[in-house]
Amino acid sequence: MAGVRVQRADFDIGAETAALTAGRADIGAIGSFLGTVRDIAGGRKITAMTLEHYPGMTERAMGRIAAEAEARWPLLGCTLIHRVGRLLPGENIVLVLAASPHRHAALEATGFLIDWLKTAAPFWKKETFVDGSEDWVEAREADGAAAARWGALPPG
Amino acid sequence: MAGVRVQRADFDIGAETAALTAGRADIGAIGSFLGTVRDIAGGRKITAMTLEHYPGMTERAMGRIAAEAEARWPLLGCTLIHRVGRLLPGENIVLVLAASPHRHAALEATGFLIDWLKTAAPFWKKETFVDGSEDWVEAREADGAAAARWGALPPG
Amino acid sequence: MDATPPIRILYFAWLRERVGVSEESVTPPVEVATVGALIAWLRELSPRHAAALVAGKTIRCAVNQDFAAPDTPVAGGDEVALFPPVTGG
Amino acid sequence: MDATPPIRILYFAWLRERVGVSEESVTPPVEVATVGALIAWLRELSPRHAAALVAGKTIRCAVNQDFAAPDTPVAGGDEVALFPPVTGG
Repeated sequence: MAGVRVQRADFDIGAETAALTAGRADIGAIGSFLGTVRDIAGGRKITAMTLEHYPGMTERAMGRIAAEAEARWPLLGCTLIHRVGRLLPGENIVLVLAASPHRHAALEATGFLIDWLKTAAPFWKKETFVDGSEDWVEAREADGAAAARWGALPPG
Repeated sequence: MAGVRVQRADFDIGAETAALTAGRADIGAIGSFLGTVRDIAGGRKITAMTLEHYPGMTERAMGRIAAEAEARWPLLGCTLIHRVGRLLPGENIVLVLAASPHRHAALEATGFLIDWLKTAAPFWKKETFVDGSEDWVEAREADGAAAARWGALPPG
Repeated sequence: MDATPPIRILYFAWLRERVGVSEESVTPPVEVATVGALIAWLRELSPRHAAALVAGKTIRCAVNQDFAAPDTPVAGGDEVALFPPVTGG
Repeated sequence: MDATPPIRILYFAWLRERVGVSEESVTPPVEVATVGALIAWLRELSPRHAAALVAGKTIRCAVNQDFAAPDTPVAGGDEVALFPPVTGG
């Protein structure tokens, strides 16, 4: 039921929403989260963000996160798309969609999916600064705490 | 900063997201909620949903709700669109978008905006059933409680 | 003595259907100075008003496009809207 | 005696950059039977490995594409990935 993709290409929230809801009149509520590249990181201007992932494990981890959301909330479908490769400020990085008959289920599942995507899927970000220097982004304590709010994922 | 609209015409989440984020690289996170017409209400099949509103007051109320969200969270913009008139099952009813540098601000503001839109903006829904009978939707206790979670809106 | 301007009354949803009009202008006596008193006065206008403004059904009100309570003051020139609890979103 | 298949090691992000390869196959002695022991053994392979697997830096691990802990068993034929804490989303 969940659509999970890792891709270099951009995606379109309108097309993905249409694909998730096409021909259905039982949904009622679609929550979504769209993450984009900010041009500032730690107070420094960045010129690019490069995303690396662990092919194979990433799709498995995303599938598990989606399956867990579908077990916790009455979802009628969800979509997780994460881009990899070199992205410019303003470009799309990640899209989460969660469809449900009920709005709180849709919105809570959306929050769950993005919090866990940040902490349980093997992606790594590197930032390129205006002077050409590069730095790997450090994991944020707050992201772990945000995911932990939802309790543990079951072992995979 | 907020875009607030009441309209008969459909809207497109992709176009609205693009309009909200156009030319910006400071956003990072866009939360959204899309409400659509379900074909079932209280266990009965519906063939249409008709939305009435109070022109003038509706736009004021939506503007106040958006302004309150912008006061509570560090938003870089939000969009509230609510359709009126006769809608068919599967059609879009309402769209909320909230843009922020931070994902929890974007998602919490999205939840706040839709909860308050349901309880503090003068819209009324009438359902048409397969036998041609019609009924006004009754306000749900749960919707009032959901909005009350966020505390009171300041007097307008 | 100057004429008091009328109060403009708007009805929405099933209130509009029961009263049979979406809008009317009324000039109640000056003692009718609150939302609660106005609703009680409107109820006596016609059987349709009585049926629409039946006690026991929750009716919400806005005065000049702000949500109002039974003790909210009303006066000539105001726009008063009567409607069921809202169900948008 | 049959040959033990090698362990396939994958490195990601700054670990990959420091080690200088994204992937290698190794055959440690049979006593190296956990993730923790494997990391300690890899650290001795070369100065680049030592620099990448420096103590004090948080390193995460997956065995056969599941997140693993220092006491997770590893054996020949496994796919073991070493990487910094993830930063996607």
